[in-house]
Amino acid sequence: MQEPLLSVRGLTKHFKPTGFSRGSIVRAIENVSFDVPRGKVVGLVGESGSGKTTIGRSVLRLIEPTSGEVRFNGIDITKLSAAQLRRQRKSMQYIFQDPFASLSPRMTIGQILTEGLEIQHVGARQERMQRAKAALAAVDLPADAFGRYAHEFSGGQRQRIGIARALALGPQLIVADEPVSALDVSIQAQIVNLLRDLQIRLGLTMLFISHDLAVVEYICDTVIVLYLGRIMEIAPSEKLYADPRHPYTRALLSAIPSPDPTKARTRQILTGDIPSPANPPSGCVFRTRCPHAAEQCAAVVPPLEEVSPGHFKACIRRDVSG
Amino acid sequence: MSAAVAVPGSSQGPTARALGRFVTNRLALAGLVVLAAILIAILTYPLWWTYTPNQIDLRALNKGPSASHWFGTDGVGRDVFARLMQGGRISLLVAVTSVAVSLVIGFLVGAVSAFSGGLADGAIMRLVDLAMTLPPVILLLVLASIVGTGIVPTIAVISLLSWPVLSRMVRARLLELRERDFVVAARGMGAGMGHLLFRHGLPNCIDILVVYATLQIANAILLEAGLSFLGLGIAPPEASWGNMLNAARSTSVLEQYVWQWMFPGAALVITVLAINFVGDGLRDAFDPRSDLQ
Amino acid sequence: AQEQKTITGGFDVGPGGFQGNFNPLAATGGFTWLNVYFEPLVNYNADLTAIDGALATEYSVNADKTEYTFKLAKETWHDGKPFTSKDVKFTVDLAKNGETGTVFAARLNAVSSVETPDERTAIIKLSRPDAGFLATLTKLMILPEHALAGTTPKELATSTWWATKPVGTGPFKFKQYVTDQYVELVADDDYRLGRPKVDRVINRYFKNTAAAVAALRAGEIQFTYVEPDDVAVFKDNKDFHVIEGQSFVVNYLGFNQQVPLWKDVRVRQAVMHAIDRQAIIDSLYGGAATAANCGYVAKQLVPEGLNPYQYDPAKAKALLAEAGWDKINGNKPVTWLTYYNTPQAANVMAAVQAMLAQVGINVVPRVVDTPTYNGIIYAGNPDFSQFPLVYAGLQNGPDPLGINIGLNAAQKPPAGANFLRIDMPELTKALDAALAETNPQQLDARYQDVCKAMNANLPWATMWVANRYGVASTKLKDFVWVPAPAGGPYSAHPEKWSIEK
Amino acid sequence: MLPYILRRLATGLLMLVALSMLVFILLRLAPGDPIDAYVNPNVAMSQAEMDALRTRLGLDQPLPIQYLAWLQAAATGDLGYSIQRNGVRVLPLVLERIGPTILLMAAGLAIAIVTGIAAGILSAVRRNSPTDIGFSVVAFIGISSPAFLTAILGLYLFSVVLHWAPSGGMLTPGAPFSVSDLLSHLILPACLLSIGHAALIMRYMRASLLEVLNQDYVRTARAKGVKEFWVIMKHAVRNALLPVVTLIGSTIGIAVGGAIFIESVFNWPGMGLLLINAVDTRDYPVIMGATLIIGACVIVVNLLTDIAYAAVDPRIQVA
Amino acid sequence: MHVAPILDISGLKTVFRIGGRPVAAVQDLNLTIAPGETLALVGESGSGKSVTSLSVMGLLPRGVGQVAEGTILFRGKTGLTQDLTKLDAEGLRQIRGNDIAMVFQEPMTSLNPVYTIGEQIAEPMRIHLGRSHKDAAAAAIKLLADVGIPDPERRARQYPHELSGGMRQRATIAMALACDPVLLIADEPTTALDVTIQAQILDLLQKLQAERGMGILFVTHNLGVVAEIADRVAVMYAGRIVETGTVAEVFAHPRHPYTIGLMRSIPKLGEATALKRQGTPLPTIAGSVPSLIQLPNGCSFAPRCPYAIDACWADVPPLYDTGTGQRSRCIRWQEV
Ligand SMILES: Nc1ncnc2c1ncn2[C@@H]1O[C@H](COP(=O)(O)OP(=O)(O)OP(=O)(O)O)[C@@H](O)[C@H]1O
Ligand SMILES: Nc1ncnc2c1ncn2[C@@H]1O[C@H](COP(=O)(O)OP(=O)(O)OP(=O)(O)O)[C@@H](O)[C@H]1O
Ligand SMILES: [Mg+2]
Ligand SMILES: [Mg+2]
Repeated sequence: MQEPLLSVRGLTKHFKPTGFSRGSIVRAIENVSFDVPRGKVVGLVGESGSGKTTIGRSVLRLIEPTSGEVRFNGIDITKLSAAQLRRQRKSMQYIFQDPFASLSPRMTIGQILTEGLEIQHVGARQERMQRAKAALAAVDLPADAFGRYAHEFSGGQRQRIGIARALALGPQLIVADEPVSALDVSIQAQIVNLLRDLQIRLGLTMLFISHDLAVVEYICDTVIVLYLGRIMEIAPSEKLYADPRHPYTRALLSAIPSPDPTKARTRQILTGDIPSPANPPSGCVFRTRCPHAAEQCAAVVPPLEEVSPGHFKACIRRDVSG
Repeated sequence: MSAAVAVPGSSQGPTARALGRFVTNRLALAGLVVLAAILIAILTYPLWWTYTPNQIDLRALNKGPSASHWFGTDGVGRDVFARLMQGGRISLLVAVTSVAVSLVIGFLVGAVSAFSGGLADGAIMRLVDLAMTLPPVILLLVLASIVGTGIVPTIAVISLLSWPVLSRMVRARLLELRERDFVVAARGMGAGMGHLLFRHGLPNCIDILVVYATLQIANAILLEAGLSFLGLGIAPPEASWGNMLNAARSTSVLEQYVWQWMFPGAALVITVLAINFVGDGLRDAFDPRSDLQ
Repeated sequence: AQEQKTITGGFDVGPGGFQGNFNPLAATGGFTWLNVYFEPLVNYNADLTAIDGALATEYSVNADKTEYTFKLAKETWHDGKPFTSKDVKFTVDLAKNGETGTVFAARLNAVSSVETPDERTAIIKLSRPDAGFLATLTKLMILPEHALAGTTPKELATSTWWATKPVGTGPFKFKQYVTDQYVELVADDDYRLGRPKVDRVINRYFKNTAAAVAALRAGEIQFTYVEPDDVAVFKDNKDFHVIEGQSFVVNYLGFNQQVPLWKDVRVRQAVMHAIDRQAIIDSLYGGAATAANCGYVAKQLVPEGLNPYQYDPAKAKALLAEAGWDKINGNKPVTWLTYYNTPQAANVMAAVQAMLAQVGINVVPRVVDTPTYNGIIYAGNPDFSQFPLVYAGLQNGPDPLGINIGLNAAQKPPAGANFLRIDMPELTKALDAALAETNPQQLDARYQDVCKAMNANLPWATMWVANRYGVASTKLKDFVWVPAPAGGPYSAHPEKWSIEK
Repeated sequence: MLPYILRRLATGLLMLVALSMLVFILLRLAPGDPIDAYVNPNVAMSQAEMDALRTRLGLDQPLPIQYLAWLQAAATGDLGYSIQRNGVRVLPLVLERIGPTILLMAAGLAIAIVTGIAAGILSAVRRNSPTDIGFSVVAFIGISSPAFLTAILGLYLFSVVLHWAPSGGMLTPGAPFSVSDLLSHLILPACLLSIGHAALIMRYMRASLLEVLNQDYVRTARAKGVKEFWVIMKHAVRNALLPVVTLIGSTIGIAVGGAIFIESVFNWPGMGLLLINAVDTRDYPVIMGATLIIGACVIVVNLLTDIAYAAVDPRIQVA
Repeated sequence: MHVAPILDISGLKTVFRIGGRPVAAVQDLNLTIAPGETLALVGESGSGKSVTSLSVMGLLPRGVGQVAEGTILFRGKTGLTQDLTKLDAEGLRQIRGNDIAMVFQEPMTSLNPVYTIGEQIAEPMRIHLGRSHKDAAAAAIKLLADVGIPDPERRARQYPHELSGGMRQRATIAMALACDPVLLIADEPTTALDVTIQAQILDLLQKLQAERGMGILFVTHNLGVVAEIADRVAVMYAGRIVETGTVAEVFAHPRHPYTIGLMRSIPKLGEATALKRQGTPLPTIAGSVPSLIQLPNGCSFAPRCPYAIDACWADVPPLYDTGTGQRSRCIRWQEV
């Protein structure tokens, strides 16, 4: 089997309290391991605060992971020097959740798109313009967008610009952090289609972060379900939707409101809130909200077990995960 | 496919549009007109004004405003109007240059501190704290001996005194900016310090810099006045607005010869107000988002 | 209780003041005020024309001017202890001891011993005649041995006694000092010349002359020194009485002899001719100054036939041309250093600068504070280019020999204060002759010689002696204030001061 | 909380040592020493006499030795003697000045805060109205008036012309202490001192309130039916105050050593007057002592500001 | 049976001054809400949902936006029907928070950070019901319990930043319910929340409505949420209502191409995998919402509409009554 483009092992990130703020260490992600094979899309889902962004940024070393290794093309990027890393950055790009915050309000679209090329000293000015225009075309934006500012575009268009910026550098890996969450439904689908299309056309490898299981389904090959910084379940997407094994995954799926008023409501509503990652429950972190929690759940950190080929779950209650 | 949301004037370039925004701001325009009038008067006065600033006339001391001396004469019979004009040249030159220099220092120190973070940040900020704790009189005293009088030393002294506050403000702003997505994006593309400083830091500090600059201009002119107490600043009899205001230290000038300090005082206030309005206008004009309002 | 009569004044405002220092041994000014509660052996009269007895009722000098005998007045210290000749000896010894922080040590160098044959007699013996000895004694406040003998001289330098409970013999007793605010004195009931007419005298401190003037006009104080500029406000006001007097300070443009600019006397003459001193006196001083053609302006000291150096720009130009000023310096700026920072001085300097510019001498004033000025001119290894020309003043009275220290070739630093390194044999000779003159009748002639030498050699371009002003409320009666340099000393008889309700 | 304060104070101590060293070096670089200041140039003194005085004061020692001696003494709380004021110990001299300075500062700042904030609120609420523009113009006149001019003008107007207030000092000389006497001396300098600060506070308050007025929670308050007055005063102003607190904090820091003009014109026996007198006379020990105490005040005030900030804003925790 | 509506908006037009020109953000808008009824207002971002709710509340940004035409008749607790557009500021203030309450989208920013939760909930009761501090505080704790916050005494003393997003939104709901309003306007109350929390909040709102019988104007852009919570729905596009009807009708037989597009573009669980296998893209509505400054002449949806014909560009279509209580602003409603 081919070596995966991205291979994450034992990734952990703890945020230490700084300056003013008291409080204990925030265990944002704990011992996370997964692979992203070349040309595939891996989805990362979970509720707010579950550590999706932290993983996404650690993987690109936009924040320094506390421990663990991140192999990109076989190189452990956590060990690179600042200069080496800067060179690597060309081949790994990030797409942001918020299309408003991720584009500088004071730069024209042209400046935004050529920024990366300039930083990486790619080509001459003319060539950079060329590449930026090509990227703009690839996301279906008119060329006259070049001289305008971000605020003159709608949310969907802005997200396209964000995508174009990532594409302009010709990366191998893209980490897309909730690229459609902030968009209207009608636009969401446009962007998902676009990303899917680009991914196939350019053979991109992608880590696709979302809190919306429904969106992830269309674009991802594999889905990782995250809860409080731990992986609950990993499965190929068909399997996950057809046969979710972890109680959390199932709760998540059932909480999605169905746009069909006639459908009988058999919702399973989770009680309570996500515990604080500064003070996570012992054992299985989900046990405080889990309808199936048993006594031993508090004692053992459930290991990630393979339940069928490529399908892993971290739950010791084999009896209920049917 | 879909067209961008059209905004009036979006067909012009960014500079033209900034200009467009500026000219629609009435207060800013008024400020600009006043400022331009002052500048033109200051620059051209030798061409149309009979008196020169240092021409003494011991027979016409302390004369009030009249047809020949619009703003009266001072304690050695020099024409107050001519001195006001000449003083304007010096004061504005000193103020504008020193503000520019302290803007550069303050911005660079604050921005480098914010973007480098960690130990470097701590060390730089402690130095800034130290600079702020030091009473300015002492610094002035030393600088007085090292640099002496004249325009360049004055500019140097004023610049050196004023940057720490600015660098704190810049740092605070950029610490927040550093975590913003578009800056993270730039770092994600491998941006180094220089890029972050000038492509992101600078444009996003414009408002701070403009507000600081407008307030500091007044301050610099006043500081220059204060310097002459310590044998610094602009050497007499060269006129500056600060020097002229200083004349009010004498009770008789303060009470009896009000024109000797009222006019420079008024000139200072009017200039500062005009600069402030222009500054506000510029800040808005530089902000592409203000179209939306 | 009966309303206390109080005189409040700004006695330490202006150039004669010496705020905040209470140790008379260290005083270089502020004698007007010190004399309200301390007394010297001898003192100038209020016209500053003669030195009369103070604590000494009379004094005599032997023929070779080496022995001074003082008959002492009967007086008690403020704490009731009697004043005796022991106190005189104690004070002189203390003043000669450098450890006390005294500024008299060098000036009392000539004193070899003090003898006290009885309680009311003190004899001071000198190792050599010293023409300035009596003038020095006027500044030496006599101190109580009984109160200070227990303190070592070294401790005295930093003792709080001076500012908390000093004991003197003067008409008023020290009551309290409120730091940087005021000093309060109360009448000494058994003062030998009669109990003072008022109960209290308060000396208020002002950092700023303008603030003192405000307090005066607000009626909060009854007297203060004022800048000449401010006089106009009071001149025609019936509530105030303007006191005008000579400053005894000659203002001059000092030529630094260590720079090549002024070697040629014609250049110095040109400076004199270029400046219209009379116009400046008339307009900027309102006539209240006397033009000086040498270091003196007092009639008896100024000989006939001095060169008046009339204002004559053409002549100045001609002189400069002769001297080759173009080659010496030409139009290059010459720093003109001064410590005078009053608005009036600024005007005067502007006028002088404009006048010099007319003849082609380009001077650029640099105004610094006094310590900076002294720091520059008295530097151990001075940078002469920092003060090629100074604008300064030097005391020329009441002891006319005050100018010796700045002009005598022997007084070049470190020995004296001839910081311009003036070395003009004729002048030095004239000064030495005056110093050595033991015959009082001959003294004026000697001083006239000094004046002549100055007028011919022009070590300085002497400008004028200006008047100084104090303003007193007309409520004050029998109030004596004299604008003497460094604030006196002179006999002001504070016990006679009174105030109307 | 306590460890945090201790940590801040410890860094503060290091800062003070650095400050003292810096001031020491700067002072020696400055022209003129205490003896130069002593000499009246009109009444010349010989250099030999001056040098004798220098030797007595130890000013002829090598600089590092002088500094170390000073530091060693300072560590035991001995800041030495004033050179120009005979026998006065520096520490009590300086400490004596803190009270009056704080009094003047507190009064001035209180006036500045009240008027500045009130004007800022009015300006923001009536944005772009004549009131707003009027306040802005007044504020800019305040900002661009030289301190010495306002001080002297104020003195003349209110003391000499109108006789509303005494012309200076902190208490009537020789009179027994009374609070009303103190207040009558305090009010004028405090008002004059407040002008510049009030103008600055007003500008910041206005900007900050405009920002806050756009916040969602202000709309929420309106949606609850809160009266407009209370929407502003209760919901908006308190939040808008947060950045102003920082401004005020840094103002206090600067002001502790800074009201030099007001203090010297009104002869207010505060730190500013002490420092400027000491600088005028190059009274090294007093300058060192005063800067040290001012520095300490600034550090403490900064700490207090941070704690105050945390008190006004529940989101900030001082740990 | 016909119950008199508590809210009856007719011909509402709200304009904003943008760049000096008045621009209609909402126009020609008619709505009614009966007591105890939930009306969902759906539409994409910028379609005018919030402007509609703010117009009712009288909270349009002053000097920028104002109601230009139309009436908003509201029957409050007193039974008196008033036109809110005619009321003065004081009259409106007395209704706000008392008769009509509002829950905002952003639980993070719509609570005042410097006051405790309890204080903020108690405030409207003190204002409108004249309760004492103590009473109101006690009532606030009870309300917190009602909206399902455990340990309400402790929470009441906490500040907003100490609560999670879900809890904060519950707190704002408690605040809105404080005076037992007749009408609750909920402007996207769950958009910022996680699905699991959203489910909790929707449940809560349904429960509370059942208990208290208030009318709800529920603003959302999520059709799934509409299906769960609303009785009737109004779909907005570019400032106008393009379709209304009961939820059952509209979802079963949408009569406007925009509604259809909207419904199709919602990813449905389990179906995307099939699409992906076939290589078909997700269904979308092409283009994006037009700018209000440059609305097309006729039907504003025409540029994006697959059914558009020349006639669509001529005039703004009226709301056609489809006869089943459903209305559609499409001239081809019968064909779609
Ligand atoms: N810079 C930081 N300092 C401290 N804690 C942080 C920091 N960044 C994130 N965290 C904490 O780490 C945890 C994971 O955060 P993260 O942003 O990765 O979550 P997420 O899954 O992306 O959530 P969302 O869906 O809200 O974006 C959260 O509890 C968050 O509070
Ligand atoms: N304060 C304002 N100034 C100018 N225009 C405004 C203002 N508020 C809203 N608008 C305009 O009114 C239109 C409708 O906005 P509204 O906020 O009602 O949209 P919405 O449907 O609530 O969208 P969202 O789902 O994003 O909340 C938008 O085009 C917007 O630009
Ligand atoms: Mg995230
Ligand atoms: Mg909205």
